[in-house]
This record gives sequence, structure tokens and C-alpha cells, in this order.
Amino acid sequence: MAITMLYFAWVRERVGTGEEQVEPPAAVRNVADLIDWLAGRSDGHAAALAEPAKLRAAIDQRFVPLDALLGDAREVAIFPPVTGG
Amino acid sequence: MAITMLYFAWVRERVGTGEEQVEPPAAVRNVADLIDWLAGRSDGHAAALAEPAKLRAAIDQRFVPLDALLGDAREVAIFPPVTGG
Amino acid sequence: MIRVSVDPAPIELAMEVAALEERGAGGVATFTGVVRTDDGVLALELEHYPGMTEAALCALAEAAVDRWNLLGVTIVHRVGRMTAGERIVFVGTAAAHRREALEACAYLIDRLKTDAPFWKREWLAGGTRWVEPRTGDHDAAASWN
Amino acid sequence: MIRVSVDPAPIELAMEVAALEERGAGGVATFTGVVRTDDGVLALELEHYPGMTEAALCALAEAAVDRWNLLGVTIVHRVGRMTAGERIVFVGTAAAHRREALEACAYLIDRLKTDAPFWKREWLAGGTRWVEPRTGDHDAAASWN
Repeated sequence: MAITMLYFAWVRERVGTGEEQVEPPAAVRNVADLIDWLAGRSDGHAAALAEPAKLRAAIDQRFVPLDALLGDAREVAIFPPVTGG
Repeated sequence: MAITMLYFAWVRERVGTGEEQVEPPAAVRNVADLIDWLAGRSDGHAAALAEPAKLRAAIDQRFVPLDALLGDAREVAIFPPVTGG
Repeated sequence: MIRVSVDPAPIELAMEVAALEERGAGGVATFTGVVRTDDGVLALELEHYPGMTEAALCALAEAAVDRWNLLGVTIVHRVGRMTAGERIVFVGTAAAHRREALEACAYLIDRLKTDAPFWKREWLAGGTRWVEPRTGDHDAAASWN
Repeated sequence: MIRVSVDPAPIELAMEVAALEERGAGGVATFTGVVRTDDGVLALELEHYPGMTEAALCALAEAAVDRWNLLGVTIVHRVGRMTAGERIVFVGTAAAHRREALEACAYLIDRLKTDAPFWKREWLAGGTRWVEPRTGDHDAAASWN
């Protein structure tokens, strides 16, 4: 399946891009799997995604826990905890 | 003793003035006594002061209960409950 | 850092907020009371006790400063006659932390309703009437004790 | 009656408050976050998630409207780079009763801190750093559940 990945804040900086298209294998079922798989794409990805406990995610613009199934997700975002306001 | 009386809101309107000088007799010891005594000064005073339970007071610009002693009060104000804000 | 004003002139909200923002705090909370437009009130008239009213507002501001860590407190109350849509009262607080600014702001407006000598008269189509105090106001003020 | 904006332009507080006052409510409560001037932060940079951020703010405003009797809710969050003294966020509520306006305002700013995708970076003399979330923010947001 094709997924649009979005990265924000220091995740974006370390990955080196804010957006990319990926096609993870079928074994990648939830967000945590996806993070693991993405970490292998480059040193930047590895640096950004090394500590999943510091990461948060959204599937199709809704916050989800890292064990959320991807299902037919079209857009997945990975980012640090939010700090607005 | 000479006291400056101040009246506000509908108390002022019924008394017919916002300020007057009075010299109550020594038997007038607290605010409630003063209200009783003032009520005899005119029909307007009587109308304004008929129901002490609806009145509030300040002695020298501090809120006091109606049983507060006048002591050497120089300014006593009688008014309805406040409704600011 | 305390500003108290009782004035027949319209309340200049933007100026009041700007002054609070200049305190260098992280957050500014405000409450503004406005003459309602929906219940037949054509105008409102506010009477006060010159001298005592200002002192009561200062005492209220000082009580808030004692209780919360504030960098600025402003209380502005309009007096005289004002029409629907105009501001009656402005309370603003500046603090490093939003919780302190918000709580102090709520405290000030609750206490102002019961602790400061103001009297409100409504002008209606049929005449005028003095506003009765609401028991809820005393409960709200007492909740801070 | 709900207005949500995520914008790199400076927040026009007077205009936002005026719009809330025009709702005809008796009271308007606001909270404004300002870039602090006292801790070496030269500038702040706010990043957001276009689309999701606006939707999250709308959902937050709708939750407040469901919970309190409000006549108006405004949430404006600035994004991009801003300097000390500038407004980061404005939350305003209009209600017939002050208690509802004040509570809803506190709710919105508490929940915004944890429920809306924004990321804050500080520019200091020595470089930049991404701001860490504060655990207190999660406690504050959870207190409304």
C-alpha cells in the first residue's frame, strides 16, 4: 500500500524531509511497525525514529497510539509530543 | 456627634438627597439605631429606610454590618446591596 | 503593576490589554462585561461611591496579588450611563503561568460583584429599575474564601 | 459563532474581542499567550500540521460549545516565527454568564496545549531548541475529563 508520510518538528529535521511517499510491506501492520521499518531507510530516519517512546502519530489527521493498525491509511504523520499554546 | 450621611441608588432617590449632615443623639449607638433615627426625619427618609434588611452600610468607607457601633464615625453611607460588574 | 480605574469614559480594551502584555508575562487573561442587547435593556446606569469604590478595587487587586503570582492586575469599571453593547467592566491579569492568570481573573470578577460599591440601574422602554443582587453572586464570591 | 484561525500574521486582539462582544453576550473571557521577554528567548517558531491543526481547533471549539452555553468561541493560533512580546495564541469566549465564559476559556487553552498539533521552537542567543512538553499540561487537560 502507498502511504504519504509526514514528519514535523525535530522528526522532520532529522529525517531531512517533511513529506515522502512510502510503500511498506504487508508485515507492517501498525504505526510502531511502520516506525521500525522507516528507520531502515536512511541514517536520518534512524536518528529521527530511534526512540519510539518520544514519538506521537496521526493516521489520516487523527491522533492515534503507536499500536494503532494502519488499515487503509493514506496519510501517516510522525512527530514529537505537541507543544502549542 | 456630627456625621456626614451618604445615600446611594434607590436609598438616595427616596431620601431625596445623596448627602446630608446629621447630629444623632447619644442613644444612637450603632448603624441600625441610626437608620431608625434617620427614618423620622422626613417621609422620604421613612420610605428609604423602612426595611433595614434591604440596606447595607459603610462606616468611613468600609463595609460594616448594621449592628456595627458608630464609635467616632465621620462618614456613614446607607445603600442597597451592591450590583456592580 | 496594579491599575484601578473608575471612569465614565468608555473602556479602551485594546489599550488595557496592551499594558498587561507589556508586563512581560507569558499569559494574559481578561474578562469583559458588556451591556446585553437581548433583554430589552436600552441603557445601563452605574452609580458608585467615590473614594470607597476605588479603594475597594485596589484592595481586591492586592488580595489577588497576595494569592497568585501575578505580574499585572487591571480593574476598570465604567460608571454613568452606557448603552447596549458597551463595556461595563474589564478585569485583566498577567502571569507567567496561564493557570494563575485565569484563576485570578475569575476571582476578581466574582469578588468585584459583591465587594465593591456599585449600583446598577436598567433603562427599559417602560422606565428604569434598580438591579437586584443575585444570590449566585454571593455564592460565587464566597467560593474563594 | 465558532471562529478558528491558524495564521502567520500577527493576532489582532482588538478585532477578535470586538467580534466576540458583538455576539450580544453579557461577558467575554479571553486568554492570550505572549512570547515571554524574560528568559533569553529571542524568538519563537511555531510549526503546525496544515489541515489537521485547524480541524483539531474546530473540534475543541465544538466540544466547548457542547459543554457550556456559549454565544461565541474564537481560537486564533499564530504560526511561523514571532519575537518576544508578540501574541502566540488567543482564546476568547462569549456567554450570557461570566462563569461559563471563564470556564470555557480555561478549558480551551488547557486542551489546546495537548490536543492540537503545534510544535514550538525557541531561538536563543546560542541556537535553537525544540520545546519539551510539560507534564503539567497533560494534567491540566485531563482535569476536564
